[in-house]
Amino acid sequence: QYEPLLAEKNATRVEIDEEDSPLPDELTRDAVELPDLSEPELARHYTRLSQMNWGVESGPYPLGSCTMKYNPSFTEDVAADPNAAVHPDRSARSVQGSLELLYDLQDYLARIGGMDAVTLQPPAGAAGEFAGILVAKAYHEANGNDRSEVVIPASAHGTNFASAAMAGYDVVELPSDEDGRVDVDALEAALSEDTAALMLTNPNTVGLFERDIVDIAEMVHDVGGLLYYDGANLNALLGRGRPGDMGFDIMHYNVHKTFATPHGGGGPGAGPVGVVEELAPYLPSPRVRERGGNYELFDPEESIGKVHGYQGNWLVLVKAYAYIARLGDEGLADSSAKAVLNANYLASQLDYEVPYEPFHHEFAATAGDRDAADVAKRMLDYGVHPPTTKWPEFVPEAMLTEPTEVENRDSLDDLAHAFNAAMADSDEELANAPSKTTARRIDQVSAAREPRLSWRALDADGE
Amino acid sequence: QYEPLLAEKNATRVEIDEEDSPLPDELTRDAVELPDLSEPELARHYTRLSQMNWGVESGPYPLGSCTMKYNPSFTEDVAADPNAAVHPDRSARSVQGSLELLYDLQDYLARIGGMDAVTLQPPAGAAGEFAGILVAKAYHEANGNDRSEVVIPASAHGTNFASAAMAGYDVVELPSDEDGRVDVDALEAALSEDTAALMLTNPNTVGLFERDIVDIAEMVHDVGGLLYYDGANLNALLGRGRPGDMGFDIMHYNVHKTFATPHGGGGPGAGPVGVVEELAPYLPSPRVRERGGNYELFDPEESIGKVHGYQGNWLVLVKAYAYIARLGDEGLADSSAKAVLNANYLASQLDYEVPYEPFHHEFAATAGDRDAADVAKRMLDYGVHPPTTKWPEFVPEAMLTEPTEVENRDSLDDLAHAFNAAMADSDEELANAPSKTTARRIDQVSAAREPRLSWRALDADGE
Amino acid sequence: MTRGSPYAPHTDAETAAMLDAVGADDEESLFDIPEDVRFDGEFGIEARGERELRTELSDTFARNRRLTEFLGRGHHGHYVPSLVDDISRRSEFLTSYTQYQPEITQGFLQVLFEYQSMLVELTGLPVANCSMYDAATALAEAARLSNRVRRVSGTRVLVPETLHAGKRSVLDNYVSGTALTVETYPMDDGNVDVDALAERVDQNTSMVYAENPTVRGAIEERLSEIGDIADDANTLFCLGTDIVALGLLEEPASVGADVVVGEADALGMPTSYGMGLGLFATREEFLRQVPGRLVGAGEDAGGRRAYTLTLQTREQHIRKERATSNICTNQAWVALRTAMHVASLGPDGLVDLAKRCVTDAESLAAELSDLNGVQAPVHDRHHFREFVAHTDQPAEAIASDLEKEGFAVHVVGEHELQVCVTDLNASKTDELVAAFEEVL
Amino acid sequence: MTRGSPYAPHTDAETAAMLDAVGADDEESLFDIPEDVRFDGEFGIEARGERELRTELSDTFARNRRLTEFLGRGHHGHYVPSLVDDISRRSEFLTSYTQYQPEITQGFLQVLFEYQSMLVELTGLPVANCSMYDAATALAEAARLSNRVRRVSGTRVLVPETLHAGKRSVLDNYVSGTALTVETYPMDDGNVDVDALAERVDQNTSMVYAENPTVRGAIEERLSEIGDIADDANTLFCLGTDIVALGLLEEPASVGADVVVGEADALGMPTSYGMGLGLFATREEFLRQVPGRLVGAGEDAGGRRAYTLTLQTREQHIRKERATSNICTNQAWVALRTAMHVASLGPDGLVDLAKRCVTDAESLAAELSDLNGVQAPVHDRHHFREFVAHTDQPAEAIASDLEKEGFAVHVVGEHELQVCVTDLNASKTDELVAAFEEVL
Repeated sequence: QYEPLLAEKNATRVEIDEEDSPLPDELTRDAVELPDLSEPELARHYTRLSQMNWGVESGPYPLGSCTMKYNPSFTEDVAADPNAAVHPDRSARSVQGSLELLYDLQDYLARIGGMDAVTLQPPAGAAGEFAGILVAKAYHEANGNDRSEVVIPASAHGTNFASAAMAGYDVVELPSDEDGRVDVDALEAALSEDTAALMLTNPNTVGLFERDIVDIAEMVHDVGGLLYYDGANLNALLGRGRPGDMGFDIMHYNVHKTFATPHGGGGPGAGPVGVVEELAPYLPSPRVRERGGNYELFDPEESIGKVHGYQGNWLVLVKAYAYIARLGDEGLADSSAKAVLNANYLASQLDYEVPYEPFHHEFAATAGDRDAADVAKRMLDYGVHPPTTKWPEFVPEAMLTEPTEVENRDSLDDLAHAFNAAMADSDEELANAPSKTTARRIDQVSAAREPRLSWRALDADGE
Repeated sequence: QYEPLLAEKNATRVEIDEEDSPLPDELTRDAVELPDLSEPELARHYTRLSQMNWGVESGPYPLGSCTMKYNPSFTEDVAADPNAAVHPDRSARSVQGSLELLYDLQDYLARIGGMDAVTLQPPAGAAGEFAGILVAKAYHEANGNDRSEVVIPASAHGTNFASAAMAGYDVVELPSDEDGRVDVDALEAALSEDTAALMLTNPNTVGLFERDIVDIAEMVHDVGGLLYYDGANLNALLGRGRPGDMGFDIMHYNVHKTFATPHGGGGPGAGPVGVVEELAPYLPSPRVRERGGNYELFDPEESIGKVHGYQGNWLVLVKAYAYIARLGDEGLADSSAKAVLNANYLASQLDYEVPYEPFHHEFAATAGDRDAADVAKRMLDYGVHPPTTKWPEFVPEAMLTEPTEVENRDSLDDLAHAFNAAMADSDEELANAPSKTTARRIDQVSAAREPRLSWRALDADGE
Repeated sequence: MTRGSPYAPHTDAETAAMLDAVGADDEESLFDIPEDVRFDGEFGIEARGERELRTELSDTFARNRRLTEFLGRGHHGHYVPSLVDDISRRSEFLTSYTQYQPEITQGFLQVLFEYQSMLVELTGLPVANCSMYDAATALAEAARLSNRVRRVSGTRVLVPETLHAGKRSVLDNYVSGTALTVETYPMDDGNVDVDALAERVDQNTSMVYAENPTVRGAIEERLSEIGDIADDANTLFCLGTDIVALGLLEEPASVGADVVVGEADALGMPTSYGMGLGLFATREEFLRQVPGRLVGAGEDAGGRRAYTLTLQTREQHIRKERATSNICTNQAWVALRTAMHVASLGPDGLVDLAKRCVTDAESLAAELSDLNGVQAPVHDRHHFREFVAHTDQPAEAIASDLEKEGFAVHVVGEHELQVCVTDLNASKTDELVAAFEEVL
Repeated sequence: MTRGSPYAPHTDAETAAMLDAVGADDEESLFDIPEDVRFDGEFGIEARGERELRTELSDTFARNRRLTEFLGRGHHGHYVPSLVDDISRRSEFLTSYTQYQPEITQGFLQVLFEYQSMLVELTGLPVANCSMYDAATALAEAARLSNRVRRVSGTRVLVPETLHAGKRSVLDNYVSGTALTVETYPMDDGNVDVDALAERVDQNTSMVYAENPTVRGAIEERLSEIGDIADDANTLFCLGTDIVALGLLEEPASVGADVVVGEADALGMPTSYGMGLGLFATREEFLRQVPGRLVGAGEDAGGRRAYTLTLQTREQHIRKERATSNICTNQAWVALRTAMHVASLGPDGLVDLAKRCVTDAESLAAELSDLNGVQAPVHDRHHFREFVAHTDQPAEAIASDLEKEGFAVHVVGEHELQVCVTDLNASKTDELVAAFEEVL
């Protein structure tokens, strides 16, 4: 089962000699040492490694707040069109097709989010958050209104905190109320003239809709702050609620969860940002507009500038466009309906307490007196991918579960079986799990204590 | 591990009602019942099934006489060119590119085989044999020289016998001599004025070169017969011997073994046929020729007609062309050298007797007093694909092994380990093997006794 | 540019060590080839890099003109879902060999079993094989089967006078080693002339072959009668069709077909210059006479369902010259793609696609008929995908002019064109009609 | 055309049964959304079928003009082997999530470990992360890192006056929440003006950034001196480069680079409108300040080597506002493709490719310089892939005329064009030169 590293199979050191180099010796390195294998050997290496990996075509991927839904195969073919493979410095007149797609995607996203203007540049959700917060900052500064704080619920994704901090804001953390939602009184106390923005995920990270959203928006706006929507869970609301209609001023879209772009084992993603009209002048540059049937790039007047060297993750945007166009209004609405139905059905089949309800697309079950991480490892032995564990922190031994709409009932029943069986297993079985996987339980603590981050490091260790 | 059948997952019966049918009721069927699954479900089904299958990127595929070598990935991309996807009834002037490739491939194959003319039409090796024998027959008939027999060594592939019989010939089977080659005396006895052709594989099916080939050719030609070359083992001779130079009049090429086209779990293949000048007029129609810079299809004057409805397996031919062009003279010659080296090296590492030598690209080891099929099943437990077993029949408990040139030394050593370890295991271990595979030993006899060939048949059985 | 094969992984050191292990001085000494037949020339084939070859072949294929094809007559293109391309290319499928070790090839065996099962559902016949090469060889094998089965004693194979020339030629070759002879029967306004056929069929008839739809696209209206005629004469009734037509037209079993042949690759493959997938289904009683591979369900040592190639004693590698056919390598991977395409469509999708084959052909024929100098369809029948149009001007000239406008159609008579419409070109019918107007 | 999502598999019966199991009357009742924010409008997005969409988008992209691109300046296209496309598309890689369960994602983790390892070999620095978004964000993260590390106390970030505008803008944004300020230093004939730089660097300098090759394609000749200047001032030296240049030009560690950033996707990806792969490597001492994901080798419970994401306490999902960066999703799949491409080239292939970047640029510059009205390269330096050419006529007009001839080049000054040649367009340089002649 074990696959050696490329360099362990064969590596060669190639010297760079001045006589057959086009450069003087002092401008070149001495040698290059790299794996040296033929194509058949590489094909087997990578095929084998792929077989040691779990993708959404292997089975459900119910990581709450992260998750994966089926990535339609045709979107890959569309993105592979050679005519779409152009350099970012091409003249606008020579890439009208690409610009048209980007323009239409800006438009689609604006409609879906209830926003007035959209930038497609941020290359991931976190980059979108950062861009969005920079927009808020630029807006406040333009209004002579420097502010120093961003308010974020404790249950929010870690990126919210980090993005706000990167933009130079102090973070004010907001506790959840006992129902699992924003504690409105605590919010009241946290808001002030220093509040630049409140960042909110809705439904929140245990799947609950923030019922007081209209009041919350009013409170934030009353102190001159802006309301930021973390789009991670927009996939629960399609066709039933739009951030723009709820009073949000800025939002980012999560294209992998909402629009089924492949996650690629950790990226590339895309984090388009939508804003209300008043904030549009601050969006990153360039954006795309249409003038007399031609598409052109333009810099918004008060643009914050750029958050990516070029225009972001183009191929991901193409796939998102293709997905949205494939589903249309009814398909998008149905995807949310089925995602919510699936989460509710799955929860109904579990022998676990789910402390917070009514949830939508995801729910936080609790492992009670068991260790959620152990239960998850045991689930691996039942052939499924477990949920997100021990997060959000206010749920004890949380197992945050999000099955998405692509699972059918059989697949949810299998998943439920794995949940329930793992919970019913002994402590010892849990502690020894997993045993049927490529690797057994991996000791992350010792891996972090003495980090070995390359084959050179392993070599040095005599391994 | 078990994957249900599509129809067991979900099937729907769709009635065809006259009211929404464009045809009168009497021209339509009543209903269609088929699996009814969404794309995510299908993607998982087929992905799972692929994971229950062995390809050459899974590891060596050392089936003697069959085998698989690495199929270069780029040939798939080349064959997927949308400009190459044309209908066979297109005018020649509108498909000059396709015709050019076919013309060049005819030329390449003629050079490689030492032949004068080539047809690309036969859609598989057996179809090539059939076409070749029909050419021989047409030739004899045109010479007022009806003949009734085709002589074939007992060690030949079964298709030789079947193809000759399909063309209406009686088969005269020739025993091997004690060295494993054609018994020249027996051949002498078998040849007569009734001999239409001798079909020969060279190197033969235990990897031995027919050293007496010049004499054999003379003997066949002396009685007015033709010499047919079964190209299955041409991959052993590239750049070192050409059938045309040895006196063969007709040959077919095995594109998957020699030119690395994918075998696709049993096809599609291609079985181009080359002939000497004298036989060219009898080749199947159409062939491609060049006239003044244009390519055109033409019917050879005395053509036998067609062995395929159109021009054969086009996509396979494209891949064969791409492979040949990728390797060129030196690459092709090297592929044979390394194939022969690998076979010899592997044999040298085995604790098995190899009765016939000096072999080239493949060798027949013998399992001695063990059952070769049992040994093979046990090899599966060591994670490799076993060789062809119990064939050719004149080798007791034969394990006909052909590793090809794409294996490196490590991979051959792994293979040797599996051979040797299986041989060292107990009878019980062999009888119970395999145990680590998707399915355990399959009872082929009972499957054949009560054939169940569709899910409808399983249904009827109450399964 | 490359020395040696890029796909042979040997380093020089490895080669040397391996030569050493086998006791050889060099690779050449491993070749036991007499001097007089040793080749020391050159092929003269220059090796090219992967990048160069992709450019070269892209340029080569770009020399094919980009025409919108309204072509059919046995080779049909429908839209193939991306999923089919994607998963069929997985190396576990694409680069696998025939399933001689079923314990590690259950995946492909199951796909083939499912393919057989789909054909059983669609034809109504209980036995379908893993594939023949194409419709032509499937028909030819059917004729040979008719010559082997006990209940049939004749030698005459009757085919329509309009039989596709490629099919006819293959059939002639396949029966050339048998006592069978091929004869034609007349057609009547695009359908079988049933009365004339009835006259020709006798006890010496081995097989009657008819098609639905016919090569000219007409839907056959009296199939059951043809089945009865064959049955009455103890003759096999072989029906030619295709996998899309099976989704709507009369079920072959219900009209008495003994063997069903045809193209299955109208689903699963793009147009590929005639590369095919011969479907072959028949009755239980002929099971042991079937040519080609069969996958059966059985059990493994653990008592679990498992699939395996079965009834191999029919095949050439065991039965040699007494095999039912010489076929060995078939079109397995195409069958996999076709099964995936059928599964992607599902029953509703298949029926809808088949219905469109009727309605789109009808509309296009009507639109063409509205033009001066064109009458379509020529036959007063329902049509499937395609139809013949009469043109007042010479058909050859019109087709040639249409090609200049970017369209390909068939010429099937001095004043007859044949036009085929599927989901792939249906959006271009307006342009075709406009081009017709232009060139008429 | 489609009702509902084609990717939600529920049959009506299944939906009903599931609603029943959860005790809901219909799907809408599961949504706990107050009436006043409930959306009852329409997006107005029409659903299209897969076939229609492929046609639509193929037509859309066909509206991009087919130009032979001689473009670079940070985004470079080289030929990507088919193997990379083929295997990277396998769903186990493409559709996997971040490796939160390493026991079933060893495959991807190993690929990322191998990617890191390759960068360690090529940069000579012992730590490389799994990726940043692109070169611009990698540079910006490097500046932020310089602000976190103990041995550096300053706030000035020095960048070349020629810094690519996109990189500069990203850098400005990334440091906008810190005390860092960005200043430029002058260039001298395409290389760093080392003397001027030395004057500007002081103890309040946090980081010095230089590039090799520079954005104008010149190879930097005095890298070690730059490294020394930075070192003497206790300032980080950040070197920008790309993965092909690393195969030939001076090893970053050997010239004193503390951080190496740049584009790695010159291998592994076609030109994709600026989509990138930010490489990021650094010294061991900054390990716990590194942004982004790191894969480490460890052991599993059976004592076997196993890979896992490591040092996650640096990251946002654990450290929140005190994380080294907000990055979460990165460019993992691009890194996989890049690693596969590097492996496909091997050391010889990479070195050869890099050498061609020098020789092809040199030849093309010479050929263009032979034309009346063009002097190339402008800088008296060695070049890598690209160079600036002076044109007597206005550069904008020439570029515009070249575009009409089918070629794209950069305009980088009133009389300056920049031209980039790689293995992808090297066979078209004669045509480019001819086009230049035409338009001059």
